[in-house]
Amino acid sequence: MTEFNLIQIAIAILFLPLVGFAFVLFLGKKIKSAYLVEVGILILTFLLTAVLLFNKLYWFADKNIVSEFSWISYKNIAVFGNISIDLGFLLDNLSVIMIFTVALISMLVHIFSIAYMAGDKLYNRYFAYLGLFTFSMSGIVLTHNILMMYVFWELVGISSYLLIGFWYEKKSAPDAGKKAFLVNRIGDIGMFSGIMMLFNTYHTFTFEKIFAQMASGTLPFNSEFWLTVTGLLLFCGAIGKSAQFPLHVWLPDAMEGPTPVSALIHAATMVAAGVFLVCRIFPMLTGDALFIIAVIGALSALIPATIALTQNDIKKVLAYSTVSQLGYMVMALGVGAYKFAFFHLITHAFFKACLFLGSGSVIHAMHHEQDITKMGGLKKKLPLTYATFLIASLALSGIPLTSGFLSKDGILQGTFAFGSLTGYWLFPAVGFVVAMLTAFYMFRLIILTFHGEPKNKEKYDHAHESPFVMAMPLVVLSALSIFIWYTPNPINADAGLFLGKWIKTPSLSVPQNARYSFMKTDLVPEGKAENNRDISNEVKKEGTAEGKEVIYSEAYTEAMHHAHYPAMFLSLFVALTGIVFAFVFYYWKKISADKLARDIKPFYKLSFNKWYFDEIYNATFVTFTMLSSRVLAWFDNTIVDGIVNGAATVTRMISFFTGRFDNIVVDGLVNLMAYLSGFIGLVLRRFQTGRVQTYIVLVVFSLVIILYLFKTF
Amino acid sequence: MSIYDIIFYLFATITLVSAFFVVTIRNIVYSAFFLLFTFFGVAGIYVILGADFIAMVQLIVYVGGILILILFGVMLTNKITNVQIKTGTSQIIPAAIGVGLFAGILTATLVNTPWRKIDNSPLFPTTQGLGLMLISEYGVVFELLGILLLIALIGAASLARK
Amino acid sequence: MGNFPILSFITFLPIVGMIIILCLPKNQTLVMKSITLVITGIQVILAGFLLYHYNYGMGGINNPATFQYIEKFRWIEISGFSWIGKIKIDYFLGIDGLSIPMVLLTAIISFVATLASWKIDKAVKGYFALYLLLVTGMMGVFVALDFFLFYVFWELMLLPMYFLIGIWGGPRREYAAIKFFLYTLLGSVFILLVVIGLYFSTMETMIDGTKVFTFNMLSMMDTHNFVATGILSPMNPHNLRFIAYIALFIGFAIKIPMFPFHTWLPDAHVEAPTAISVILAGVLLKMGTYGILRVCYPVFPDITQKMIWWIAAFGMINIIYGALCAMAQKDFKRLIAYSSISHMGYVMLGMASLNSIGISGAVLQMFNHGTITAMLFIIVGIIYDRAHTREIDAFGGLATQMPIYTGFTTLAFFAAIGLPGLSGFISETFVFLGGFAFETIRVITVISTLGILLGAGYMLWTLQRIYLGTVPEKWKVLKDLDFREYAMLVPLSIIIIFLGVYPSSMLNLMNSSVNAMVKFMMDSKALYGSITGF
Amino acid sequence: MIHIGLGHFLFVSSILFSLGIFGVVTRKNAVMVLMGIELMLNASNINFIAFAKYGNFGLQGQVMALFVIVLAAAEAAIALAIVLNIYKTFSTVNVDEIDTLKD
Repeated sequence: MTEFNLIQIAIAILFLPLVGFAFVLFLGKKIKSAYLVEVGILILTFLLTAVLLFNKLYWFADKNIVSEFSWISYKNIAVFGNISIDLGFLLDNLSVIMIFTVALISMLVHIFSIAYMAGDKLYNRYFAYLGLFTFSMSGIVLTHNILMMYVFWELVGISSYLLIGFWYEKKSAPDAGKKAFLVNRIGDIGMFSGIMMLFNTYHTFTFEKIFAQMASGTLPFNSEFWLTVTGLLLFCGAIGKSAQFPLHVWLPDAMEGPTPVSALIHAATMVAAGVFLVCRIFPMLTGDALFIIAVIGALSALIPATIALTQNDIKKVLAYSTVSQLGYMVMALGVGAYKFAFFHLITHAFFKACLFLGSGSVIHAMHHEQDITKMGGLKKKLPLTYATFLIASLALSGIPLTSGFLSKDGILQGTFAFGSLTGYWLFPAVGFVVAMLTAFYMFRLIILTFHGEPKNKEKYDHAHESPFVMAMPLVVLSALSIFIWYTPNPINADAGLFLGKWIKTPSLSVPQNARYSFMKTDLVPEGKAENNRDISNEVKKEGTAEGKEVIYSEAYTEAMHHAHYPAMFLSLFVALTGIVFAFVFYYWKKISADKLARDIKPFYKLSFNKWYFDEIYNATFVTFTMLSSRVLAWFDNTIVDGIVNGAATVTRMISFFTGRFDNIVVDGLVNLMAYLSGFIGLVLRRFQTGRVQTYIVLVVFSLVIILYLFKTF
Repeated sequence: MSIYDIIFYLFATITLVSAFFVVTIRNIVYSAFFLLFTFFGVAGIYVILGADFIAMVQLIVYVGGILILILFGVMLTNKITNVQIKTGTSQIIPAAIGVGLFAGILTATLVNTPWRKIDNSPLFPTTQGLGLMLISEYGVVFELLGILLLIALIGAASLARK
Repeated sequence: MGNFPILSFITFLPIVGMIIILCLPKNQTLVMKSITLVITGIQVILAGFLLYHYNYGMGGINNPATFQYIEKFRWIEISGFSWIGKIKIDYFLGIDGLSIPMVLLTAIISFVATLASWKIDKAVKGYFALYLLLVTGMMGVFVALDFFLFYVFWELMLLPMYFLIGIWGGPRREYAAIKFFLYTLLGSVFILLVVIGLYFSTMETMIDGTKVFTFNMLSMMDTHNFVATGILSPMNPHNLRFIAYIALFIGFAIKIPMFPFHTWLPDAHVEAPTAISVILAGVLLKMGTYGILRVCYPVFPDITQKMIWWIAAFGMINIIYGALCAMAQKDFKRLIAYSSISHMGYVMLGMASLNSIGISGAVLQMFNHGTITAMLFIIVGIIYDRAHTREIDAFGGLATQMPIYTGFTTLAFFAAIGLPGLSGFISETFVFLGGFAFETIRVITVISTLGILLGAGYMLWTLQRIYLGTVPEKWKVLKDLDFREYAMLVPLSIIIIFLGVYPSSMLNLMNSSVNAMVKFMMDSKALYGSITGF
Repeated sequence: MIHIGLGHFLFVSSILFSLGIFGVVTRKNAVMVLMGIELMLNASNINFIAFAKYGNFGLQGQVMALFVIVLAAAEAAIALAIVLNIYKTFSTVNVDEIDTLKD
């Protein structure tokens, strides 16, 4: 396997789903089983990603493979000089692990959908859209430049729009799709502005070149402030796509789409793209930017977690949980725990996909009943679903021996260390609270769905375990929620290859004094600050080559070490507390949940109504836009057009008066002239004999006169 | 006075005198015959000017064609048996004054114009040159004239048939 | 083929077709339609030929030597009036990177619009005769390099348009036609004034060394040709260049149409028959921006530099105002008309950037808007043909009833909101990147990005209201596309996708010209400074 | 004595032309009017050919003369046809009696 082979594989991975999309879209009507082609292509794609993953990690673990070609190029133009907008691939450990995850989950969702979507009248179209989505998502992951990322970013948005609105005959589905797309677009505007800033400064879109120039001291508008702003603008894209506060409102609505879609797009892959973006641009984020990112992440972790406590729709609970977990990852990135954020991204993708597919299985069994208050006791009817759901829930709650425990613990450890170094203890506090809330609402969900007495007897009786194609993905995904795939040591993630060797925090390109204090490179002695940038550049090369951590200061490593066990035990404690509370409330029913809800009614209503975000946005932004559009249309029709028509009316009035004037005065003159000429004509008439010959005589005379006048002698 | 000059004066006299009779004589048939002499005279002038081909065309078309046509016209529109063949004139005096003045002013102009003097170039046959020009440089015009003649033929026929 | 007058041919071929159609008896409608189709088809082929032999390296703009397919000879020459000297008007055609995309666009759109006119059944002879005359006028505007000739073509296209809207239009056709006519005529008057003013301010040196007044646009761009005392000459300290620029700009802006001169557009679109809407949006609007790039910029580079902020600001207003107005419309066609206004704002914003990226984006956006909006109007036409209403709220769920039609609609809508992979994205991106790079209009550019959001808003909302949901009972009779409609939509879709994936094909075409333009503007900054300095 | 030159020919042609006009103007018979026109055409032809010789135009003058002759033939044919028609309508060819143009 050469690097070139890997690139070829990557190209195949990217374009195979597109081929599938085109095939199924155009031939889906004629060939009933066209979807099988799409599923086959996805299985092939998955195998290719497996080959890619193995070879990349085995042979080129420390190398970034880049391949590019020029898409649009300009030579020697004013302002910019030479510009080449390149398209290309960047295969680093980050992208190959991510693409593997995407392909795996996509394949499982395809297989799951075969049974889940059976009987839908647009069955083939559904698979076509899934193919389009997989293509777009692969693009985001594999690309080496920000513009192409934006391109696929939008494509992902559109395929998400199509899939959310898949059941377009329901009004709510297209509404949700539209909302998702528009809310995403708000974030994209920010992201695009950031891209404009980058391009304006560096005249390239390629990450590596941007970081290299940045490391050598070129900054947007030559100021660290604007670098922060650029980073935050790019992060806006992530806010939209990863449904972070305050743009998280679209994700719960997006559950209008088919459940496998929710699993693929709105839990595992697309929403993770935002986090992936932040990972990609991590080297250019300043300390200030990271801090704001951490704050947004913390808010996004906390608020949806409180909302999830009271929701009754099984998918809504999972959706808010997703937002909350994404907030976790973003917060982790914000506090500098890069590795753990990405780790959590991967583990979360598997167990959240498992949960969603599990919920899909439940919904399928219950004939599209989604309200958990109407379920119950399904444990006996759906034993396999229950088992996998439980494993995934344990992972989500952060119980030992699961992958979730490792990654979540890592994040909490990171926030803990951050708190101890900077004094912002609020982040670990939020982290632990959310961990507890997560454990609580997940077990509330499990208890209400699978335990207790069935509330809807009729549907319960008809419920049956899902067929093999639906069960298989559940088993695979729940298996992947076990720690063993990532590290041999169930309490120390660093022991495994995943974090120990493959995933490393990239070295920063940000000027030293704009970083977090603990991320300043220690290798540079005090007093030689002016050389900082050059040295950090060298460090980057050497550091990656030897696999040494040089990003963080000694103090940070120390703090992380100290934070490990406290964070672990504390997180375990809060998770167990949450689970116990869930049992107390819903299983043993020692405390009535309803009574508690009544006692703290304002809080309950706030949570139940999702903090009124939708209502507030509707009342402000949407109303404002609609109102201004109405007002402007009125203005356009009445005022602008009115002026035009008014001008016409005035002209007509003037023309009326001039018409009268014309009739009486001017026409009078004309008539006078007419009489005069009539009189003259009476005289001249005598010359009008009607005979050509007379005329000719006159002509001859005139000719003589003219010739005489113009004589040359 | 060379022979060339004599011939010129001869033809000029024939032309002008017979033209004068054409426009003054009252009998229309005589007029037509004098027109024949005018055409001959003009043809002679062409020859003097070295336009041999045009002179031949003048004879063939004018004398052979147009004149005959005119004679036919005379025959068809006058009953020859009648003495009506003499035709009247009108407005002779204003016409004479006007035309006299016109001729005078033209003559004055051409006398007073400083014509460029070019030596008599040697005469040479023109037929080949004309032929080449008609099919090359003036090819389109030539074709158009052909069409025109066709149209005139059809038009004349249809007009006369009415 | 070196001397073959291909530009004259492509321009006047429709006139030939018109004459043939006028000679045909009235009831031969199919023959007339076929002739029009063949003529516009030949135009497409000729445009393809132009493209094939186009030299990518030659810039054009102000240098006659780098124009291509030049045809130049004296058209009108009158000598003898002592106070004017010699009047001379050249027949001067040529294309460069600015015009060739427009020529291609005109050919393609004319062809497609011919197909869209297929169902015309009222006074077919007159319709197609006028239609072909219109095509000549449009093509002529894009290839003329003599200002007088340009103006002649500009006016030539106005008249058939008036009749095409006024006779074959909808219920309020007379109102719309007169509004269109008067508005455009007002613009023409402004342009004519400036044409005359420029004529008396520029003198061209002939081969024999004499100087004569000239209408040649390229001569007007060279400061050496200005007469010191001319009213529009920069050397004249009391010159009226500023006023002339405003007048000329308004003349072109009416055609764009720029806020606040835009109100003729929705009316004209709503009343015009489908094919004419397609032409109107696809080609006619481009004439405004093309005129600004071709004339305003190089002839008045000094004033342009001063006014650049305003151009960008009006571009921004167009983008946002148009989008918001579109959102409130209830008539499908009116909505598309307003979206057109919004999209033309991007062109203005890109032009204002004065750098290669932005201007490339603007020209590309002109082409893309031409194809995308043409497609949108065809889509409106198709539904109007079937349902005889355009009320958005009257529809719903057409996706079930007409899936293929909905597929094309979705493509066009997504292209209009700038989805990557489709052509609109690249041009919008370039416009923004270019605008952002120019410090004067940076803030405006950032505000304008809101247009992306608003555009997506009204487009998706419309998509939802018409195509998604359940089908009302009365629309269960609607049929999906027929062959003719495929023939219109498929080529446009292919262009949209092709340019989305491989925009270089079009960008390379205009690259040299755009660079030449930018260089010219940069150089002229210093040049005009030195002229007006003393 | 002056050598025969351009002036002489032009003089002949101008007199011939004047006579032609005189004929057109004075004669009443339409056929006579036609003869006058023929005279005028001949006069112009003399001009063409004279200029062709004394000017520097090569044979172009002669070609023009040829065209004039052709046109004259066509004109004569048409004119006589018209005259015949007039004769049928008005039973006269006297042009002073045909003055419907007056009304």
